[in-house]
Amino acid sequence: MTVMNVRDAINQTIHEAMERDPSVILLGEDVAGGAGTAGGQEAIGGIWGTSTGLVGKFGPERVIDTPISESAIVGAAAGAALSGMRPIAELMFADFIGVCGDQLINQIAKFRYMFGGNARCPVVIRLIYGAGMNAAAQHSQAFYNLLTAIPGLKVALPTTPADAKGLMNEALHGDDPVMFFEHKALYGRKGEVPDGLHRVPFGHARMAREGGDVTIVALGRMVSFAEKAADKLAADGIGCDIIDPRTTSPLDEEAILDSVEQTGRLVVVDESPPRCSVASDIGALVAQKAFTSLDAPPELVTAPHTPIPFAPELERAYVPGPPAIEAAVRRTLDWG
Amino acid sequence: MTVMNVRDAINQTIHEAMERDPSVILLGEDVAGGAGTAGGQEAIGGIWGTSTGLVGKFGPERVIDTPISESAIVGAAAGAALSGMRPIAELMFADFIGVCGDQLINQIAKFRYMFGGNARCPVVIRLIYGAGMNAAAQHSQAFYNLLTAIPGLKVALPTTPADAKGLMNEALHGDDPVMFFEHKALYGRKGEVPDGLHRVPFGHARMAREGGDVTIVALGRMVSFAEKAADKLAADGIGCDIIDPRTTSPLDEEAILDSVEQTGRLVVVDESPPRCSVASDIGALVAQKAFTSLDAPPELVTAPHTPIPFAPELERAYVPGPPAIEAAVRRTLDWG
Amino acid sequence: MDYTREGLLRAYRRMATIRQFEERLHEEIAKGEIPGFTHLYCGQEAAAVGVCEHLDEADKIVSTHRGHGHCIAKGCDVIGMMKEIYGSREGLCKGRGGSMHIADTSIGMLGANGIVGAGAPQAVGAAIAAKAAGEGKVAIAFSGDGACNQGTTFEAMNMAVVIDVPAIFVFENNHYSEHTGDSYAVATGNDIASRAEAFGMKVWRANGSDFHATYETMAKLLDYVRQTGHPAAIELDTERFYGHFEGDPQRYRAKGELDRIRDERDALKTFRKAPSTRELLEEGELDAIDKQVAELIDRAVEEARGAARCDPSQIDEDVYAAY
Amino acid sequence: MDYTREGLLRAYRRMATIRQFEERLHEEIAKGEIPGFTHLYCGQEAAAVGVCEHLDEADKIVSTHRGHGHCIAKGCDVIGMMKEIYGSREGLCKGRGGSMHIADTSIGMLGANGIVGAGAPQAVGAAIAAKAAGEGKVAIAFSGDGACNQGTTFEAMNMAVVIDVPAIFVFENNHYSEHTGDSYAVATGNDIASRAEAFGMKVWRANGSDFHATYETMAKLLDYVRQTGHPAAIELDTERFYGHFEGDPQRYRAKGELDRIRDERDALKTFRKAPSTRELLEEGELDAIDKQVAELIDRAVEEARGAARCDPSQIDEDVYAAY
Ligand SMILES: Cc1ncc(C[n+]2csc(CCOP(=O)(O)OP(=O)(O)O)c2C)c(N)n1
Ligand SMILES: Cc1ncc(C[n+]2csc(CCOP(=O)(O)OP(=O)(O)O)c2C)c(N)n1
Ligand SMILES: [Mg+2]
Ligand SMILES: [Mg+2]
Repeated sequence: MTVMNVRDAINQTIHEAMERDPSVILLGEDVAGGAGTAGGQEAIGGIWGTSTGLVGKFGPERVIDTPISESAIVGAAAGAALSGMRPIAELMFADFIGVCGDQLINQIAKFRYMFGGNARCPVVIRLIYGAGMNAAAQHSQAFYNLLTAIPGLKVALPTTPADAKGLMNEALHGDDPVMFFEHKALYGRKGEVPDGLHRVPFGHARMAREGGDVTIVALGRMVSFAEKAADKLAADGIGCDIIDPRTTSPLDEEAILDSVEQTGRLVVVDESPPRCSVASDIGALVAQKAFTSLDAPPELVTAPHTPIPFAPELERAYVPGPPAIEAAVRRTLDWG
Repeated sequence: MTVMNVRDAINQTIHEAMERDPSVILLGEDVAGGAGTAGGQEAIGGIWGTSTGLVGKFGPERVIDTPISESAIVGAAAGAALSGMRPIAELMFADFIGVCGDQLINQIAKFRYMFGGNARCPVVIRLIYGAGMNAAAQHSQAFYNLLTAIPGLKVALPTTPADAKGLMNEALHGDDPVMFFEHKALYGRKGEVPDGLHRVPFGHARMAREGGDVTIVALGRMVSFAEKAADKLAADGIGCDIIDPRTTSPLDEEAILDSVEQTGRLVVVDESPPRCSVASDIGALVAQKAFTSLDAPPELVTAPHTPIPFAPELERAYVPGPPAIEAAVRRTLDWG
Repeated sequence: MDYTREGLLRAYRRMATIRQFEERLHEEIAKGEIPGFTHLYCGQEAAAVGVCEHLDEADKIVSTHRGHGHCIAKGCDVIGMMKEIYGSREGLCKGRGGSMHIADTSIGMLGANGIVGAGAPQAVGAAIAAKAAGEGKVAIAFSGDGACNQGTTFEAMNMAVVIDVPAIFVFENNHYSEHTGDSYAVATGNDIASRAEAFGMKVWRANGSDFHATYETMAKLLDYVRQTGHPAAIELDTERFYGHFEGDPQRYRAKGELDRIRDERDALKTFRKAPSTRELLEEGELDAIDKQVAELIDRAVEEARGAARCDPSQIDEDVYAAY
Repeated sequence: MDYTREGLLRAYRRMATIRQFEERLHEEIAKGEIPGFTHLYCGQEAAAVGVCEHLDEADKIVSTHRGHGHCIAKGCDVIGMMKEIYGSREGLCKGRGGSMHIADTSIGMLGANGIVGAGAPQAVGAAIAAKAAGEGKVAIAFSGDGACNQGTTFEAMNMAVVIDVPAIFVFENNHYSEHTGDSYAVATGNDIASRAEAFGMKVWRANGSDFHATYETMAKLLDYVRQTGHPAAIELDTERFYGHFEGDPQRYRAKGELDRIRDERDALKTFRKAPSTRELLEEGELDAIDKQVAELIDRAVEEARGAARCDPSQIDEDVYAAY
């Protein structure tokens, strides 16, 4: 075990994967940094600091700075994967899925199926997402719902350094395309990380906390906000189960349903706007499959149905926070 | 009133709009047809037959054949709209939203908001969608969920010729961007269409049938399948409310909740795969807002979590049909 | 160019197979036997075969919505293809892909593609793999005159030059994208190669309805790419004999255009007339191939008709390797 | 070129306003006063102003993530901009857009844009509107050397030529896209104009750090576009003085590069040295403008600091015109 933050856990995991497996390559804008400049490559190593040191060790043929051409980045990852490699492609901001959406939703998601199983496309697409930096409407979105909706893709959203490593390793060992969502505001979060080839299976939620009175399913950065809310509630003797699904596709339905069967109360916390969200997906799941267990209507704590505003006062109001979660928990307990 | 099919209703509505309003233009691939050929423009008039006759009447400056460049098509529509026009842009297949997603989700959806209300972007994007023609995984998808999820967009999916006209006219009179989904398998569907400037307000569902025992919310082509199922059920004395929301954003929550309050049973029928779908969205809505009324778990009848298969036997199994709807209704009535 | 008898016979057989495969599909579609959208490759045989005759299974190709010709030229099983197009469980893609999504990655055919322009970046990725393998292999993207206007195609060309990989962009200019003429939609009249050149690539041009011309030009191009590892492009001037999709009345064509094309630009006729063909082969040998191919296609249709249909219970197979 | 005193004074004032606006932002950001990501335009003043001095409010421009300069050059209210960047409710976009999303459609500024390459197709649409209006107006897309690799930019150029509209593609080549050099990412070394040319557009090139050079070349370009209605492109060679975004340590630059640029390629210094400036204006007049601008910027910062903050209750305003 080593204590490190999410950023370093991702960096280390990619380092180790590239050492272990020559078919792993990394491509994206400035992932080496400095290509074609006097300062030279490795001038930066990724604007998020997650690919520091890679180009120096593995060279520009494996750590590939690309032009600003997201469709070509993801498309190239797809073609390399169909040809036997394991590319990791970085979208500097998850918001750019609109630019390369076709390669995600019509190409890599569907090859295996359309080709009758006669193709494998094990790409890992790293999508840096989330609000909290006042980066406004086009650089802050939590688009995991749009990709969770697409059959053929897997979607991971680690919240701890250990899970960042474990889910990335799992992605790099599977044969399916993985959308790997990294929350910008979680990069600095520290925790213990197992050494070696730590893997976390997809579709297995992490019980972040057991409390027994209410089930909170929280996504990504929302897990820590749920924990804050739960601390407050604990002071009033209210115990929260906090479930971090870790992957939304596949989703660990069992963990959620088991908890709701005990608690009878569901709160889902999601940084996306409400419509066709993972929150609504889980809300509907529980309504369908734990109908008799539910003692109160599911509470969905989401962003509002608005683009993400720039002004700090508005962005703070946009992102679901501990007070909103706490209030939802109380509403569900007071219900009826 | 005139009897015509959906195809002709759309064609007529665009004709009338272009006559009435010089700022209305139409652009897309082959919307005139035959540009740069010996046969000449108007050789085709849109591969779906919805733009027949337009270029002859309004000329190639208003009925614009474009290169295969969906991002530029939607982007140009956006820029023209910001400059005071009312462009209608056609995506020959809704599946191509992946190719031009950014212009939809980060541009036209957000201008008004990001610019503090100091912009209007009244584009109508026509998206031809849906399975049923064995067009396989990349030409059959029902992607309205992905756009319903995006704040700033409105989403219409007419099922009758009258609504096709009414919703299109409404779109062309509003100041918001509208995603106008046209189901390929519904083009031939006939019905009475009011003459003149018929408008159907967004966010007002159509009660396709009143029955009182079960609430069926059906989307697009699924409305007619729900009607078939309801006919069968009626023979057994089971009465179905069938709600055609007509627009998923805004969604007529009231119509759905009112019906469920009466029936206590909800079946949602959606041609999309299940995850983060409009079906799950409505399921969660009802679980939240009509919790006490629900006598049985919501039933979501959707496509499976798979890409759309080519083989007719598989495509038939993919698309939710009357038997699946009927079974879901019976399950919800037999429940408990 | 030094041709061998075997090489020419093989090329002719491939072209004849494409031709007859497509002519037969045209008939069967008219009868209503075949579901879905089908785009026939007839008329462009020399392009696919002139390119692919230079390749082995480790070279990759990425195809388009009009993919049958590329598949056959790259060596896909013809009976498996026919079964696929009929929607059979025994099809090359288990009936799940159909005409627009035929692939066999085991022989370097990375897939037909229903999205215009999607393939070009994928070829860049396949070329990254080829470069990593270091054995002089290449990756080829077939694109049409319509696809050359899609942003992805431009991005792919630029990226191939920037990261310097052996990707080859083959533009089959059949002068139409659906019902739109190339002189309209390709801003530079109908010159696609010059666009590729503007990205700093070496480009070639050839008559894509003439096997020998395509094959010989590709030989030069491939020499260059295999030796330097740089990307390159070629524009092939060719024609499609049928509509954009089956059912297209082709009202955009000039009067007599189709007759002229069929007369003057038929790859099979042109092949027979070429000096090297006449020198090395007998007409009778080619006639015999035609007959063998006809038998193969008959058998393919017959087998496809009788082949196992898909079972709805298998609908969710192969969505994931593991889920 | 015949310059007027008024014209030159106005241009200088605009450039000085951009410069001081940005220098001041640089200071305030360092103090932590300003939220979000900010991309400073300093160094490129001559480009924005050399282009926009030819325009009136009916001409449209579409900008980039580095948009302050374009906004000021097109006539956006400077105090409103400052308030916007501070996130105030009184900002030009009510605090909802911030630095990357400033727009004022009422004066033909259709928006800064956080998505690289998104603006070019929008300019084509604005040019459709200009053509329909038939008054010789134009629509301009500003793009960087990085943006010229995005598929949308290529599509837009092609489409502008195909549908023949008065769209103008202004490429500001400041030689870096984030931390990547143009000699790497633009496949043709650092020649962007030749790409535009490959789409059949007439192209120009100019020194984008020199107002007079840019202005004079744009005069020719605009004569051509306004008269013919055809699209056109121009590549402006320029420099950015600060990092890609505020906080960027610029390790990719050569030693001494920034000093050299600031010394030799400063648009304001170059403006003062130009023969026509010396002929028509006194140094003192320009100094006076500098002072007036400094006062304006002081006032802008002061007002922005004191301006009303956003109220969370207003978060869902203006998502729709009606919902
Ligand atoms: C992204 C996208 N846009 C549009 C289409 C519809 N479409 C299919 S083929 C085609 C024309 C393609 O023309 P070209 O590239 O010249 O190929 P050809 O059909 O001539 O072989 C179009 C517009 C599509 N499949 N994908
Ligand atoms: C689609 C997209 N990809 C990547 C980015 C991240 N990004 C913002 S600016 C930039 C560099 C742009 O370079 P250039 O066009 O030269 O403009 P400059 O920054 O030099 O003004 C990048 C990569 C983005 N905002 N949008
Ligand atoms: Mg073509
Ligand atoms: Mg730049």
